[in-house]
Amino acid sequence: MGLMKAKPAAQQMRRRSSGGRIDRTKPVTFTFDGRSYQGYEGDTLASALLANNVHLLGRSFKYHRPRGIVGSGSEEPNALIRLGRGAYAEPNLRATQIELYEGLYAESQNRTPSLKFDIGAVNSLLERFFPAGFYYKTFMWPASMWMTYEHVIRRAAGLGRVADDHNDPDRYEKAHVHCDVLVAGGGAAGLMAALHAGRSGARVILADEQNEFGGWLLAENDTRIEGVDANSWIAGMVADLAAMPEVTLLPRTTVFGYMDHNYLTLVERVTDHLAERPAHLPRQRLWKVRAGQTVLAQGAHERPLVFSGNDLPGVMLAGAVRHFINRFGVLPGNRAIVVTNNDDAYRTAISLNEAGANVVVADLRIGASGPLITAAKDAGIAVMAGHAVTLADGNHRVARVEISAVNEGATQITGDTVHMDCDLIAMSGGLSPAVHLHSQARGKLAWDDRTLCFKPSATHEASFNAGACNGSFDLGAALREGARAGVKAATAAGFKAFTSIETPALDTPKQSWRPLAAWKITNGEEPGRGPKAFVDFQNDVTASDVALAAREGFQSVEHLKRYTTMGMATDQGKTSNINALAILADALGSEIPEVGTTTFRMPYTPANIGAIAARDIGHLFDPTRLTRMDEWHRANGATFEHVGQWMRAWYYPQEGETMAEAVNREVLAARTTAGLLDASTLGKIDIRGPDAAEFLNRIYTNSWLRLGIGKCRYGLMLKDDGMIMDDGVTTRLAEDHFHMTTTTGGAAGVLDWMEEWLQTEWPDLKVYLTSVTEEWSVATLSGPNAAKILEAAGIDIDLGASSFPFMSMQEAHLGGLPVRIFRISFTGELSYEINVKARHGLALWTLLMKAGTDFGITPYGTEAMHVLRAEKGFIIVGQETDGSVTPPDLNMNWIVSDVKADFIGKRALARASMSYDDRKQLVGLMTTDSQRVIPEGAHAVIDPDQPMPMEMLGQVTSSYYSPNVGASIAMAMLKGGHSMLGSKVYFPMLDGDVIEAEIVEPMFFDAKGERING
Amino acid sequence: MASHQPDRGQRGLPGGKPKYSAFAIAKKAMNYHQDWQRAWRDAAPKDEYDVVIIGGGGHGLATAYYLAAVHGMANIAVIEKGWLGGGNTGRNTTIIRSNYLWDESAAIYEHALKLWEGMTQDLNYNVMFSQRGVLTIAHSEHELREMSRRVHAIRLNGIDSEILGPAEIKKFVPTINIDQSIRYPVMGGFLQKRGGTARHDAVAWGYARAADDLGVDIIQNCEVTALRRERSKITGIETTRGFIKTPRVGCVVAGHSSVIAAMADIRLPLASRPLQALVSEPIKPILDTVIMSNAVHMYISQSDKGEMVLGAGVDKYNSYAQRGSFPVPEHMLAAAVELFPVLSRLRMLRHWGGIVDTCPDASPIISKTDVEGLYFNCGWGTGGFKATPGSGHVFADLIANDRPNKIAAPYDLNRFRTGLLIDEHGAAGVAH
Amino acid sequence: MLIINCPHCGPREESEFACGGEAHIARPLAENSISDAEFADYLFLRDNPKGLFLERWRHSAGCRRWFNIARDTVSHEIIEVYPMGALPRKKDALATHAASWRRDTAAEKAAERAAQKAQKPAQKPAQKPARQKAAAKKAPGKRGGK
Amino acid sequence: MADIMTGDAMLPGRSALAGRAGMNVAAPDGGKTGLRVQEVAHIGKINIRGTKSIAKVIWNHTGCDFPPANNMVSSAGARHIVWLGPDEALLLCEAGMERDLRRKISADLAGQHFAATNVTDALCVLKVEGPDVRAVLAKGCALDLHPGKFGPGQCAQTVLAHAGVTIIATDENCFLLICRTSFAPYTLDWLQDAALEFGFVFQG
Repeated sequence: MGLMKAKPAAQQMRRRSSGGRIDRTKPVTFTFDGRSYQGYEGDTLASALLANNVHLLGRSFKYHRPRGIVGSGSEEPNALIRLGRGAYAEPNLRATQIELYEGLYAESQNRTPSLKFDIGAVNSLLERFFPAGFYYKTFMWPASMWMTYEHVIRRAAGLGRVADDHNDPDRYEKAHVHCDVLVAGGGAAGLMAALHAGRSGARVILADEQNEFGGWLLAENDTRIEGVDANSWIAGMVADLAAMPEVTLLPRTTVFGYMDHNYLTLVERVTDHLAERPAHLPRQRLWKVRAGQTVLAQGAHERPLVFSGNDLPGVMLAGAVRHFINRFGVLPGNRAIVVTNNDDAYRTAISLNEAGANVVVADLRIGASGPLITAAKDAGIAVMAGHAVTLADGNHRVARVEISAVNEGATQITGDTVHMDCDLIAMSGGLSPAVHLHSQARGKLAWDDRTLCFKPSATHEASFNAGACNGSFDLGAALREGARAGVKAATAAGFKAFTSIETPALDTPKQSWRPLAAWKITNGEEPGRGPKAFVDFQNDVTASDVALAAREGFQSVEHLKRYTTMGMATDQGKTSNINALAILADALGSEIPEVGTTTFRMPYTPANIGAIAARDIGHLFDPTRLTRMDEWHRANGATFEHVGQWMRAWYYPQEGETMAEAVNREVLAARTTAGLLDASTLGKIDIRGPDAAEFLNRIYTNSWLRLGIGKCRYGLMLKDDGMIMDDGVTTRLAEDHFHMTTTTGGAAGVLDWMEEWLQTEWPDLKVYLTSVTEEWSVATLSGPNAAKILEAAGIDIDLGASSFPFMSMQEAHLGGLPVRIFRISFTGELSYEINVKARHGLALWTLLMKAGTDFGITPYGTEAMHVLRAEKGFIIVGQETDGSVTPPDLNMNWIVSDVKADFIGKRALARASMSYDDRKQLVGLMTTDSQRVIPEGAHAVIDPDQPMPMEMLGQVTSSYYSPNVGASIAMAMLKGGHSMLGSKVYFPMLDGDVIEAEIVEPMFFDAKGERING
Repeated sequence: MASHQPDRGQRGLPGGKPKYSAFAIAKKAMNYHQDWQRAWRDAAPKDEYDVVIIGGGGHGLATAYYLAAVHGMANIAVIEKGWLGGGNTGRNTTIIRSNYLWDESAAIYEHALKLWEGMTQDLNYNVMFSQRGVLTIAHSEHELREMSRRVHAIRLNGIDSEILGPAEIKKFVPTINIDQSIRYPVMGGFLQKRGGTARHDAVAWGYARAADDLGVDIIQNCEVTALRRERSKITGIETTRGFIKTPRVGCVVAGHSSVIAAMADIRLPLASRPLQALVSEPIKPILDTVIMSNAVHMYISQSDKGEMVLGAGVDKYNSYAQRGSFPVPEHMLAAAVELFPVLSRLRMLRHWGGIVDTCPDASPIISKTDVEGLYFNCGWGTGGFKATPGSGHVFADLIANDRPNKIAAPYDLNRFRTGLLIDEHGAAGVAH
Repeated sequence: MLIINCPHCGPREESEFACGGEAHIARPLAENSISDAEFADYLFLRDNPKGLFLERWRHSAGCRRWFNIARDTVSHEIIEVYPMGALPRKKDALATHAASWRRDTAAEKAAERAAQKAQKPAQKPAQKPARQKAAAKKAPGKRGGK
Repeated sequence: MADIMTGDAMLPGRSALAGRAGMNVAAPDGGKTGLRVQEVAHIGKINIRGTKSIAKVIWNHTGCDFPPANNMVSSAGARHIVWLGPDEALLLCEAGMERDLRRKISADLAGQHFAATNVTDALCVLKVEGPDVRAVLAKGCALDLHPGKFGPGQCAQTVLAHAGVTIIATDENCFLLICRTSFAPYTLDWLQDAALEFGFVFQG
């Protein structure tokens, strides 16, 4: 449609000559289904379309029946359209909530090829064969066909189409906000609540989903408050509130979630209503509110009446009709039928009449009387008491009705039936309080027999209900309740609020709020026959579907919802829930409160996912942590590897090198000349206190009491279940002072773990822990030339093995930089881990690279590091281990003290099952084809020809080509591996191939460890 | 497993209940659907049963069904405190797969998958089991290594699984973002084509209708208040609808297992945690498979109705409130937008929480207890729905024979005493 | 979305805290002779009550201190926050503690004996934080047990 | 607390955000820049663990209370002690003074149980100020930042978006953010993005 040439703007033939809150001086041009129309600023898309006499807006979900506008706000079930184009397109928006702006582009949905002619509508001819839940009963044979059936079903289902370009060009914001009182809903009650709470000095937020405050009052031209018309009174209230510094007014903001401890979520539509959208502003803003107290004042939703043909375009809610007439200056129809079970619809009848429509009222109540009814009659409106619309008919728009005399409850036609032509039906089935937030907050509900609705009873959170959403539909009561709730909330939040509550003088029609219980209006036929009467418009759930569900035993409300999909549409049953409940109760011969209501859950109205994600996407999704040497790695073409949040240099490919070539070169260099590794990400923890050694003794499996000052020791940390958790080298800096290193991934966890034991289990130990991971940058220099390079860089200590032995630490100056050098080795080569204050990290790295040029220094990354340690059979926690591995499994009993009374994991290791010999144990592997590298993760079997499922011994944990060995080497965790040295195992590949390998000791290079001193 | 085929017992409503079919619908339509029967009887509790199953969710109903269909028992009751399928059965994201790492897990989930295949015909109820594939994404070198380990093990267990590279993934899932510059890029993934989704409510209803057909009494709105024992032997249960005599009680009450266990002074190594999920508004199809990502705790599929179904990881503290904390879905949705930018302009329609009971080793408990005649099936954590038929099948076997079969044996409570865990957790097991 | 009142930093968002699970679990020392089964109970069994629950939390994004709270797992109401090593004061919370099966476990008994031994030399005057005073009364339970 | 901003640029070594530039965003419709961020490079930082028993020695060397009142900063001239927990605080001092100061404190506390650890290079201090500073921080921080609830002299360890930070209010519209250096680039990027609607300036 987007390409179709726009036709010239049509007349606004349904626009009244005057009245309404639209700006007639500001015409706005917009496009709907390729046709250009005109509306005014202040319109919604719905009011503007109605002004142009467009009622047909969409097709229904299941039967593709023509549908139009039913409501005037967020309760709208039918008028869903696709707004915008290209990357800006968005499906399923309610025309009643879209503010009109110049150039607005909208399309109808769920129809092919066009709205007027939709082939999907064939479903409605067959609708008799699609009762509720029909798909559970069919599409079963042949079984193989289901995927095909489903493919068709899926394409038929769904509502709108997503944007053609998937990358959302808009920005979204979110923020935390705190307030003393949050008022949800800015109608009569909400305004009063905000004003009275605000006067106490409390921090107040007033949020309303509409573009302006006032709610229903905006449409009540028959009401004067404090001597002025409703709209002026609203303006005055808003001005007073705006003047209060601690009050925040949030129009266009929906409170959609109410969670524990008064945590509420709001979405503010910041620029959706603008033709020109300032680049610096977000499209929408998510407010995450922590409120001291809340006042819930979201008003009520009018219920449709359930009669045959009630889903035709032109059949609208009476309150909505009044809204369009008085607030938007639009007359939705000239020949209107008002059908009601209560007084309120008479105000619509009067408005229609004043607007020049020809009006007939069908009142289901037989003896209804009262000022409004009298007023209507005085105005010359024909009132048919004890009558109901028993059938609405028409093609794409209601054209005629059948009105019949009915019994109380409208279950039978009791007398005459008349036919009338009409172009509008305004129906009213009474009001349902919007108890959604109250219910989300685990508040209880109670059925009220008088007003026929569920009202809030007990609240769970610090919250007050006021006005229509509390079941107080009378304006005077709503104003009083609002004021009282504002005072109560402010007081509860700790403020001194005016206790004298002013309730404004009121001049508004007196009316009864007692509707007649008439839930399903007969069409004169047997149950289930005749044209359908809809309960849930959007999901096409009819009264007979509800009855059918009950008949089949789906008698819990939840079953009804799930079986018929009633209330599961995008309006979440705002208009349909109560009617469905009542019809279900009727079918079960029980009462509504017994059938119960469903608990409402977040969100109140659908909330944009983009707004919830907001800026937590792209590079801000999660921090990327870089070392202080990172600049050099990037400048020198390193590739990087994610290690937790860190980015570590993986390898440094030179011109034209493959990864394998680069890694081999780095691995060879570290054993022939020298290699340099950025090891800054290793965790480092400063441990101080008289009990530091004793503490390490309990944390590690080996003993630490006698470690000499300046000496280093490798340690293994277990969880209390005996499984390996982390490892690293710890150095004694002084009698009461240690420097611990952990794995990169384990750093934070180990610190928390040790703090936990100190604080909770051993509070008597005098030990303080401080993370110094990022205080130091670390460069590991490894290889035969390591010492020479340090000399060349200018070192002020003697590097001789005697004065600086393996597993010791010395402080020194290197090229003038103060450093701590640890003589430890993860490669088996002569190796120095040089720690320098992080600010000098880059300087240290460049210094060593420069000093090492003549000695063949080669930077190596994490991949080469893995190969080098594997050649020596050193494990990596998290690669060889997986949370189910003990030290004995790794043949590391040597590091487990048997003299210590206790250490974390000791008792667990003593469990019988820990010494079963079928545990997975660490072994080395040499492939028969020495050049063939086994993929990591491959599983070993003894007989590769056995049938599935195969008996597996375990998996390869590390596997590389070792240029130093000149062969493929691997480590694996195999069941009973320690007793299988020398035997052959097989690794079936995913492609069916099989690799043969021999089990060996996990030590592939310099078994005697002669190279450690260079 | 590949060779093994589960014993499905009597299939397709042998009890004589009228069958569902397109023809049946057409026939009933003639009478405006006025004479459809109840899907299952609204049974009143009898004085005595041979077996009582506590819990009318998918697992409990499946257990009752297989007790009748496979083990020929008839005098069985299913006791449900609320409405059928009102617990996790109706609150999950309906993902079905069997590509687990450990042999024990692979065995039971594959057993379940085989029963899923053909369940619609077994029950004469369309559970809409849709084998659209489950694709698990890897975002780092470490995850690629884990993935390789997993896929090799799965394949040698005779279960289908294949590794896909970013380009293949893009081909299979056109809406996914494989831009390698994003924070957690799609570096690869493994796909189980036989995996997919099913209509969760239909599973409970289908089992209920078929079990009812075989004479099982399904009793809703009936809460268990106590377990009556003589010495260490079950003799019956006290309920809000009176005492029911029975020698055997099977408890399948995910979330509330600890509460029932306490009635028999039994302690289970369980923690009940909230598990949150949500759906978007329905849209025309954009995703025809299931995507899971553990690094960012997000999984997503699109229902036949058109809603995008998204789930997150479990919340961090114990709760029986069926509600979690906002940061969990908040983070999950950010992750979802990273992988599927199209979601940004969609809207969250419904959000809910279930209560899952999780074991220290992230594997279930299917076990006898110290009380004779009292059996527990719990601790499924986030893996419950996919296991439904397999869980019911082996649990029925355990109750019928009073000893676990080969598949159930590893899930005995004793593993926590011996320390022989099935550590899906420890091995960074894929959740959900 | 809980608000938790950190004993040191005051009320903060739940998201700043880490939950450490059931509180007041005595850790058996390796030298204590308890069976594998009893040890397994210590390792894996955690209370999972529907209602009041005594649990350990850590203000991980704040002061990093551990403390205990008494929280209802249904209403999510937090009725008391109290220090590691101490017992709750609120009647209901105290009753919950006393009612726990752990009070009679071999692990707890052994830990108490061990602690009494440990306390003897550790008779230092004054300057003891509350949690240690409490610990002096009873054994230091696992994770600041009691 | 103005003087603690004077990181001595003459000091050798590179600060955490050295080299970051070209991030500025003009304020909408030419208004006042909403957020200005500056790295307070090399300011001395010493993490102190201990009980009240070390208060006197700390006071001798800093003129500040140890520990300060919960969630408060104790200041004396160029030196400030930031409360981190019941037995933990962060001492801020003149750039370059940290080694000497730490040595002196340690000497005077010899024999006592305490820990004074130099973390100058481990942490990055950002000065964030401007008319919209509280609005920007509220986008990622769940604390109640209303001037009446979080005023000058108050501090808190908390989370800003996905980074752990210590926030110090130094003035109505001025804060110090302290984070680990490896989180500094993320934090800076986040601040820039969060300030787009107000305007942003970064001085390295």
